[in-house]
Amino acid sequence: MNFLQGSQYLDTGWFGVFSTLLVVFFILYNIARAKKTGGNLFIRRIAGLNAIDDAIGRATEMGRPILMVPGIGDLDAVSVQAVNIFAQVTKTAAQFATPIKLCCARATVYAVAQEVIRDVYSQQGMSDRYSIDSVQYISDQQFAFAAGVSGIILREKVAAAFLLGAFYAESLIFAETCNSIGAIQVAGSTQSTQTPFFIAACDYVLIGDEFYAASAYLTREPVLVGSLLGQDWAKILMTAYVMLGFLIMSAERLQPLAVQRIDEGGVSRMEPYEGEAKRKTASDTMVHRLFNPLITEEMNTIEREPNPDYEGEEEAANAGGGA
Amino acid sequence: MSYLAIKLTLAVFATFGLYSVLYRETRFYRFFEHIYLGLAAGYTLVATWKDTLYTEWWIKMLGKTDVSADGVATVASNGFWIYSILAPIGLMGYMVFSKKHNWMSKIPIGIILGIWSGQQLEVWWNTYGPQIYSSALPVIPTTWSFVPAQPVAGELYASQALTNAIFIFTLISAFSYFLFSFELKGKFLTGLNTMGRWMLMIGFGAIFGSTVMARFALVIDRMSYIWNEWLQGAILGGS
Amino acid sequence: MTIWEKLQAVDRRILYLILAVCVSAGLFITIEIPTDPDPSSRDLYQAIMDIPEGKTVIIQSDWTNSTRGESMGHFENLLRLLMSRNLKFVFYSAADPIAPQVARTTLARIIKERKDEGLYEYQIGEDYIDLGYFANAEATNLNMGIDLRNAWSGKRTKKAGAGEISIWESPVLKDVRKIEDAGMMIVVTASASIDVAVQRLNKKVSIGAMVTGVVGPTVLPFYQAKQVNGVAVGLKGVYDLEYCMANGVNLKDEDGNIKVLNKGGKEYPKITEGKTLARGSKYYGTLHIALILLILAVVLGNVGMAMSRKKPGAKRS
Amino acid sequence: MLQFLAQATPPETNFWQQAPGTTGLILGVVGAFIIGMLLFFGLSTIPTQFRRYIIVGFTFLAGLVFVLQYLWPRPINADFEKELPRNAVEGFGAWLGVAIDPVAKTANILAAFLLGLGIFSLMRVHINKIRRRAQDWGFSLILIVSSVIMAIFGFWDWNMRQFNDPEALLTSQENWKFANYVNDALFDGMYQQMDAAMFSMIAFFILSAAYRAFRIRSVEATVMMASALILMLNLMGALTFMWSGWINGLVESTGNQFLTNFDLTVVAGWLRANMQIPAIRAIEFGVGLGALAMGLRLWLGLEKGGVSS
Repeated sequence: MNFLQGSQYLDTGWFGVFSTLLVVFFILYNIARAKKTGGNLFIRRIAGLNAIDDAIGRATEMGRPILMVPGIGDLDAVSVQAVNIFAQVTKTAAQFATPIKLCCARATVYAVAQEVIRDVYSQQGMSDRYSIDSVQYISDQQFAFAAGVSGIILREKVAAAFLLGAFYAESLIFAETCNSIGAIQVAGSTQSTQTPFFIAACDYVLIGDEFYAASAYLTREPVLVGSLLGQDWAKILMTAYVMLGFLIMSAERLQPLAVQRIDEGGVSRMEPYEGEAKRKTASDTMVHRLFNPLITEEMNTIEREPNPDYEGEEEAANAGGGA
Repeated sequence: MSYLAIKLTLAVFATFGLYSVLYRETRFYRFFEHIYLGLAAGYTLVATWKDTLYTEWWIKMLGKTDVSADGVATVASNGFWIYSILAPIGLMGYMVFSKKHNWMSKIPIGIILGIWSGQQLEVWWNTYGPQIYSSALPVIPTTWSFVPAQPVAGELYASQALTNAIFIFTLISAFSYFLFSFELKGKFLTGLNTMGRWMLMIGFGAIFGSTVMARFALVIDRMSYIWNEWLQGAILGGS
Repeated sequence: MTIWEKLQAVDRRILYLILAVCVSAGLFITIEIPTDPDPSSRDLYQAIMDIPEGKTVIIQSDWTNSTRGESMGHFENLLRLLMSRNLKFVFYSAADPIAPQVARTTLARIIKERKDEGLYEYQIGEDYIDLGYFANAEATNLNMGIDLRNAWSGKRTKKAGAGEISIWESPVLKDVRKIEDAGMMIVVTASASIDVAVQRLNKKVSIGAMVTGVVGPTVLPFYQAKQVNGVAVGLKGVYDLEYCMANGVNLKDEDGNIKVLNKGGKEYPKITEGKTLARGSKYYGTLHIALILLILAVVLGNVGMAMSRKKPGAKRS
Repeated sequence: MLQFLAQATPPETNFWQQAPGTTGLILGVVGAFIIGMLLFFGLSTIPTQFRRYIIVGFTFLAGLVFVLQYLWPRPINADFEKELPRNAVEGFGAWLGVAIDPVAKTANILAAFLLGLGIFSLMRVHINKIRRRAQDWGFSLILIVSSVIMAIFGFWDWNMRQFNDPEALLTSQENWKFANYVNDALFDGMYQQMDAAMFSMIAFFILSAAYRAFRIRSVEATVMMASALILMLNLMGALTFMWSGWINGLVESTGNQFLTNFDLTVVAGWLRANMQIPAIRAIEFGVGLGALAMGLRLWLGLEKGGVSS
């Protein structure tokens, strides 16, 4: 393929692109497979999710509202996932006519949530129980949002709180405020740095990607279950990478150094080593080359016609043209 | 009283107002909470216009002409007129309140999510590729001694090898906790899973411990603001 | 209720009051505290000291007043360090529109502080450039990596005696064509914006990070994977850097003691002009008091639990 | 085609990039707006069964640019501002390189347009409270009044600085006018300080949470507490310093170099490097895959619930 000559997958080398595409394949393939079989697959128990019904039940008994907060992240997979979980919570709450409060920190997330929650009520045939004010936008600003939601928690005396999404520092404000009025909490943040605070202050915590597994767990929809299986395959792939990596690395590091890797000025080369006998360092290994591809001198210098439209400093252009 | 003293006094009152919720939710807190939410809403409006819509949209759409001190106008950037189509697309978001056409609000939402999703392919390997590589640590020592004061490049000392092995074990056992669709059977696998949870807890404890500093730093700074800047500087300092 | 049971269930408001009183009291006691700087902070000091003369430093300043307690100390240290080395710098924010203003105020204060000490006064356009705010960190950092001139196209700066000029004509950026030409990029942040910078730029420029204690744990994997060349984490990082500035690394003081030791590493000088021990030193002592209080609370709670369990028939909570 | 979304450095222009103030630009802006409005009304007549495809189509196209940008072969170290691409493949790669920025910014601009939706919701809730004279309606009034005042003075201040202050006199306080003072008092004096106050409140909560949670009840709670305590002790510089002095003394008297590993900083550093980092990494590996999978499902319109139902 002559026209591709000198063209490279820039930063990553082939290995990165290959791995990414492999993971994409795992996910899509399993989704397709699950669609055929109906998604009847095993998913391990996730304690935090089993607690959802208890929490709703408690709120119903006490006649107090349920609070849901999808974090303060922009509209992305995390917020959408949080809203998806809240749709499941709302489904149950709607049946018991338990009031809900969904507080958003982003107008975009608010739009999605409003749409989804209204759908839930109308699908359940309970549009009369839906109030447009169940979903509220509080504030775009992190701590104004925290102050506003704390106020709602304390004034409305919520009985159950679902704090699921991208939470940052405000996580503990919500969690401790809920705790101070004895609300039952199910929490989970995709920010691993906030998980310990939820563990310290909340009743049930979803750790890491239990959050992403939640909607598959709750709905058993083939697409989600298939995707979850695909993710598990990808996890096994990553584990295999780590295992093979450390095994090969261990073996390679025992070998004497014969060819050395030299990185200089943005280009690298492999050069025979003829000094005093010593072992390979990490950067001389094959594993290293796989993850940090060699960008050689010739890849880096390709002659092209100068751009006639370029109007930068003339010296630079001349120097480039003359080289 | 100088302007600075007035400003600092306002700030200190606001701080006490919010702090009062630590005692109980009172009307005093409610008063400051609602001021706070109001200011935040007003500020968000201003900031969204001046930092996003004006600079990223309005100026890009209409171009910019700089006028120098002696009155010579030069074009700093051209107008990118196609951006004006974004206004009607943004407007579609407002259809969320319409009973009939609420589906249209999903178009701008879909575009935002599409842009986010498209970036994930690149982000994934760029983030995790190097982390996988740096987890591929050697575990077979080349010499059976502890790390000396002057380590030799290329040698792997026994203690370092052991540490590496612990690192990999922690990673893999904790990662095994996140396998959802496989039933872990047998002593080894369930044991690995339990260990994984413990390792996670140790990690969480460490995060908690290191975060404590950040939180205390903030309260220390706030107290310094009240006592040093307001009381000592503005009130007693007599400025 | 026995005393042990009471110890297990102290009203939270009493704890809050004790904390407020202790922290306030701590601020009025100033003592210099000896310490062992974290290797990651020490590496950051070394990386900054290793920037070649005449290179320009890119500062991404992504903090606001809400994390003043840590980030302001970081930013002040960074400015003092760069100014003492006479390095030129540009700063901007990619995380928060308010951030440039906070950075500007702090910078003005440090410039004035140096002026009062009779040191060289940094000039806008000549020694530093203020690029303001860029919306969308993701796109900004991506573009900076692909084409710096395009990413910062159209930006202008004031310069004494020359009015407004293009940033590329100023001495600060005239030798910088692409990001690889910068001496270092330092991200002072209170958010995950460091992740984006690392993902997009770590292969192109040496990155240093000055982060809050919360963000710290997420940056350490990058540090360990050598994607980041040094990290100062939280208040300890502020003090660590001040300590390195005051004592150098592997540098013997008058008594022949090495205060900051880096086994097998080079010797780095200390900073001789301007302030070295500043905000970090003042807050660090108070932190000790707060931490002791926290540990005490945990210990008392556990003692209470253990003692009330010993009593036969005691209720468990 | 390749000029689309690309930059034309002034004074140069092209079809997509017109000089400011020219008829061409104004025609373009108005034309694009009209096309947008036509699209708006056109879409509102679309029958139900096609709606899903339209949403999925928009989502897919928006993401496609980034996927191509990643997968398209791009030459290393090419500077297409100064050099011409050698062939169509390079040309397209070069175009992707410049097109990515305007597309990425679209997300911000659209999100900014949608902000009004949130403000509308907030105002609706509080205006209703005032109208119904609901309990605490006075506070709702306070909220609305303070937001309006903040917005007015915020815009006023911005307007003065942006358009009526060519020499940037307003950067120093001596030249401030009434509006600048009010804006500063509200924003810097109140809003920012309330931000900091709210944030710092977490320190109090951390104390009560640690007091309650860190009890020796189970293995999990105990290991979590132990590692937290070690890290907290390590934050105390005075303690680590004394500890390492003691350890160094021991090393000298016994001659056992291994003891240096029990230095508090070393232990805490080891715990972080070999427990905290891999534990976080394991979580992040999972979360990253979750995000990638969710991204794929959203991009390809496979998510049943939520956005593309």
